[in-house]
Amino acid sequence: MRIALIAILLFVVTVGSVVFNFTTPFHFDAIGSNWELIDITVYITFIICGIVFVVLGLLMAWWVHKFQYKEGKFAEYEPENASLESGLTIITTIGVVVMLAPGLVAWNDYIHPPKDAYELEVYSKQWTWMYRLPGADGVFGAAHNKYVEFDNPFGMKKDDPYGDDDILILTDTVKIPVDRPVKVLLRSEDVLHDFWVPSIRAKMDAVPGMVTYFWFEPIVEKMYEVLCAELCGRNHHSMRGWMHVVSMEEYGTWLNDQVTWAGFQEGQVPLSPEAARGRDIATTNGCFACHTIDGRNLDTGPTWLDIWGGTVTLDDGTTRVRDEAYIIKSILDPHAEIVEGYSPTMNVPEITEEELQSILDFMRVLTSEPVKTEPAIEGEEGSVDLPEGEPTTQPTEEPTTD
Amino acid sequence: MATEGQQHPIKIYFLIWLLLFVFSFFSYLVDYLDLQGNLRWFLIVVFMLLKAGFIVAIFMHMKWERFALIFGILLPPLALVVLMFLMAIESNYAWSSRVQYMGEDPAPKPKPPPHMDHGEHGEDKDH
Amino acid sequence: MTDTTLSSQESIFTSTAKDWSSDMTTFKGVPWGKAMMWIFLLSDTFIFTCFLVGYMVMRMTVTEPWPVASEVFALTVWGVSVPLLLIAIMTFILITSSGTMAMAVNMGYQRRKWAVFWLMVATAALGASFVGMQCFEWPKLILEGVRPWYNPMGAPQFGSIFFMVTGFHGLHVSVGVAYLLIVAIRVVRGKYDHTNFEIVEITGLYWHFVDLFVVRTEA
Amino acid sequence: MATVEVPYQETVPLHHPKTWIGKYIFSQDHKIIAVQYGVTAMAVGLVALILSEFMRLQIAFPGWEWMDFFTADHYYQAITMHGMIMVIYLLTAFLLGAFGNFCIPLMCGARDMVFPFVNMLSYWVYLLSVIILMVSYFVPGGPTGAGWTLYPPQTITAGTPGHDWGIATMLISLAVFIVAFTMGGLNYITTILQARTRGLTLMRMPLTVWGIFIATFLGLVAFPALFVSAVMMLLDNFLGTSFFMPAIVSLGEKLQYSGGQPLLFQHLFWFFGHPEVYIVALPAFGVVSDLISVHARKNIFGYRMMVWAIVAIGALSLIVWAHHMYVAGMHPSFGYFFATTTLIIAVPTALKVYNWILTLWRANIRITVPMLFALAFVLTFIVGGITGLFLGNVIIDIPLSDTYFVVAHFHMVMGVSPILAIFGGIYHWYPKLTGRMLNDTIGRIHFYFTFIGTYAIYFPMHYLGFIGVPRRYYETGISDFYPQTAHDLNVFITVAALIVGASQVLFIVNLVHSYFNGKKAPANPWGANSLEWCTPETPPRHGNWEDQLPTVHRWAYDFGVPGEEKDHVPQTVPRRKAS
Repeated sequence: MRIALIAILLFVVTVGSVVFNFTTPFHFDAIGSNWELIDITVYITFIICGIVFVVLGLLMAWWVHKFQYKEGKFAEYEPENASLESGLTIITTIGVVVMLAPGLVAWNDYIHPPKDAYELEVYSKQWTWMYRLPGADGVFGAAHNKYVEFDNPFGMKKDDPYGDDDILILTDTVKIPVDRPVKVLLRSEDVLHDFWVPSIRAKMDAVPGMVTYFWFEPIVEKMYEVLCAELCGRNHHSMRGWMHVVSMEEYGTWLNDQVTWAGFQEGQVPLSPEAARGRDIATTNGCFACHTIDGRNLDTGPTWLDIWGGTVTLDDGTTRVRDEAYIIKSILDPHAEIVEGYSPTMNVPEITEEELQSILDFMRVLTSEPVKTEPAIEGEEGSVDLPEGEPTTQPTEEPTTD
Repeated sequence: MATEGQQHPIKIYFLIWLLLFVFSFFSYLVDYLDLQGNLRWFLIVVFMLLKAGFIVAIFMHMKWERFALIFGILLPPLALVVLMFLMAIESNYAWSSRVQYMGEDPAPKPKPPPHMDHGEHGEDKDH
Repeated sequence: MTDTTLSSQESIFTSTAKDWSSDMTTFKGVPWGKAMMWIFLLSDTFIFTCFLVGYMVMRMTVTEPWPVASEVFALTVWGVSVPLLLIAIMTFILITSSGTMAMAVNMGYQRRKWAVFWLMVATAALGASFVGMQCFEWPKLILEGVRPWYNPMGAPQFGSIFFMVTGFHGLHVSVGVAYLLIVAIRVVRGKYDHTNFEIVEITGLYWHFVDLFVVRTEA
Repeated sequence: MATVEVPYQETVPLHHPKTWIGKYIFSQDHKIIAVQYGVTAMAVGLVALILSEFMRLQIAFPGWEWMDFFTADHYYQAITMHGMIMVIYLLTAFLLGAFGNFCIPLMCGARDMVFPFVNMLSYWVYLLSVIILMVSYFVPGGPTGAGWTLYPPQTITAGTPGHDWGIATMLISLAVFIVAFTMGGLNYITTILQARTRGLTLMRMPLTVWGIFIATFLGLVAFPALFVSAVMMLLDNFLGTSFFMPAIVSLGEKLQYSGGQPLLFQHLFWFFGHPEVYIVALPAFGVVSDLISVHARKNIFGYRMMVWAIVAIGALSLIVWAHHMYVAGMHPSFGYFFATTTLIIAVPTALKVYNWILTLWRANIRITVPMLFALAFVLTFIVGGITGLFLGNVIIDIPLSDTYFVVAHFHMVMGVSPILAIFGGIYHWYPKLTGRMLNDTIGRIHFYFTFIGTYAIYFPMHYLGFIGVPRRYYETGISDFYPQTAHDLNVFITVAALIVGASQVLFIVNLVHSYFNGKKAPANPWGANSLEWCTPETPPRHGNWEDQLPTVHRWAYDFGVPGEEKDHVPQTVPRRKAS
């Protein structure tokens, strides 16, 4: 009997899939957390499903070949076979239970963080990560998006005494100690995000308007790249961060260098009304989606810290002095001269001449030199947070509350 | 021909009509007396279902339809019951998350003042 | 058509099984239009219930205070503020219209065309006055400062839900009024003389359904 | 039994159209409407196909200068439009609008749908929704780029392309589509329930009709949730209500929202979205069951179980929605409930697969083009189904969600499989629809390109998900989780996708060419039993049947009945007296 092409194809596809599975390098990478139970469940499912796939695929190929059309032949007339059907139902049900049971057990673990887990807040916003620790009292101060201001990036509720000792980590890199369970609380400033490190296995969405959580225990000291796994707008793919799993000692040292909320507030220097106005204008025009003022260069735009003065290299290799004329041109005609390493994505802002001057006033104060300005008129002024590691910004150990 | 359709005495319409007012009156009473908590929602739902049931059964003639139709129409909304039930649970969860972490409690209870050596959490910094 | 009434020997389940396993029609004695209307109403039930799920979730998750309904919908009559009076009147109107509609259906099966016509017109009039009351209720709330996006008495979602659900319901009532009038006119013109006037019952189904949801929305 | 029931349709006269426009444009004939639905769906599907090719090129060759015009905004817009078009405007519209319209009256022995005018209106409203959708390419800001799931708050915040007009056209188009679907769906259900011919009990109906029936029913109860969420989101966007919008700071700007619940949208969306998966899958199941049975010349194995499996899947699909939301931050305990219900649904689904394969056993298989597609469907569906067991099990979903594993899974299970079933169905019913046979050779070439190509695209893609490549990334950049070999795999996948896309030209050529030059089709070219092959004329004229509707005496799967002359006995042949 001629072998039907489709029978060969079904056979090749089935066997080929199995071969691909065993030869491909693409499998889970080495696990970096306590979630072996997830991997085990995956393997169980893999085995059961793999067997089912191979059996069904091969049966199909074989039967399609074996029972090819013959003129005049009658197929067997068998509408139903109760025992076969109920047998298959039972076997399938057993298989499903075997897959489901470890999954539910693992899920039970997953949603119940151990008692000794410490809490870490991951604060997400378009398109970067920040972190917060509860500080010495072990309790997070209340924080809400409605309090988010330029000088209050986490939206801390100012009269909540629990908040003063909270440790704010204003960069996208966090260090966590190895072998200690951590309960990650997720908050979002704007849209849905998802804090995800593939090797850790665990993830959860950050949902604005509520606080979600998951927990894990890192077991390998390593620098992990953090991805955003929930579509969060046009720069979703570039929303990266770093999670550095370190030894307890290194963690302690690092922690001591971080600033508390109370210290953060103290370290802020009042702005002149013009500069504060410029800051607000820049905020409402969305400048800080791409530019920072703390020295970090995002993928999308250079930082504004120290932007006033000095020179810059453009993408055509020439250099420019960053004087007023250059900066004004960069704002009003952003695609004319592109700093090396960036792409011309900036929109032309719709601002008046006055507003432009205010922004320039604001940019002028953004230097990493310690700024000692006289306090401006009471009530009118805003303030600017200085970059971390600033001598003026003392990492305060002791909470300021009594 | 006239005997073919559904023939019911007009009396029953008036009866149901009056009953609906009685139930409406009771459910307004719930609001008026400002009953709160589970009792309030229980009573409102009971009166709501009673009224809906009478309208469907009598005014919409479902009582006189064959059960094939009755089951066909009344079973699918069970999925909605599941939806409502789960959404109620989750709303509570979201609400408590707002109260716990975001300081949104409309009637905040005084929290104990922060403690310096609050169990093992405080140890993080000491290492 | 004798099998439209349930014979007493059949249990619920045998009759259901028999109908569902029979040929030609599953809902015995139910005209096409009526079957379609029932299924449409089932679909519409899902729409309204999803709105109500939205209401429930808003009410349960919002931390700002929710306005007390009996105060918001109070009406001042001769200087006395009577709580919920407005809603009570609206409910009264709609339930009454359901009553007249049921009568119209009954008259329809007795082929009394003019009785059907006047009862349906009465129903439509009551429905129109319900919409009219809404037109009174909306500006009242708007004058009190309630907007879809804002509510001076607390949670802004109160305004959002209120305008959305009543608006959607009002739309249903308005469509129903138009539908009633069209059918009523066609009835007296003799368009349905060759039928059993089931169109009246189908219209009635829709109208009672609209009524049903005022019952649910009030909660 | 006091009186003999006469099908109502035999008592009502059918008004035949008199003008050309009445016959072919504003036609109330279900067959013409089916063609209109099919052609429109294929046209809009072609747009989605082209969008997907652009996406694949971007993924495989990021930074390629020829793709410079394709920015991140375009990419996310393409993702959104591709997903929405494929799921709603192609698959739902084709399987229910085209197959539903064509098959239901013919297979139920009805002259037409119960309300032909409403049925016609359904198509025109559907066309309107497609036009509104396409208009979104011409509004300021372009179409929405929020992903086909349209999760708020990002759908209406400034960080997303098309967050003002694009999303509005999308939501309005969806609402209009739902209206169109409701008008069509009410017709389908009422026709199946109330307008069957003599002797046709539900348990004698072909599985195609069963699949369409339950799918339509699911649509009627599931689309309302989408409708409601679309209305609420439109209000959020244009009136500033806060249903889904909590207090947020979007790109440094404080928005005037407070207190909304983004998860509510996700629940409503998936309360629609999961049944939607089965709205697409169930008709495909039905079509494939019929194709396998007819072309294997054997009765479908375990018909009753197949029917009950469809019903069970339909019922269960209404309470499994949140398995799409395991990592969405919903109430943690929901995981137990939804994982359990989801895996329960696997049992009836697996039984259907077993029964298709058992139908092949001791059959007499004709390897025709429809049969090829049906077999490919089964294998593809097995892969899609078992990867569904991974994702349905809550804990396994945690590492795999939002990766390419999910992309591969849902393309296998509700992208490729239903498309294969649609192709199979078209090759199967084209002769009845047009009176011409499709070209067999082109059909086979088209099949092999499509099946091998799609398998080569999506099977390896699962493994990208295992290493953690997230979905919806415009470019992955250089990262330690993303080895160079994975990049090579992406290039391979893209090449396969381009070949598959190009090979669809063959199909279109075949459709057009055969319509004019194809072999004349006999009345029953496949030797099938169901009623549509018993029409007095091919193609059937308006009204389908002669004065009297056909009478059904048996189920649709009497193949190879011992003692019969031929290997198939049509449904209209009376049973012999019991011997």
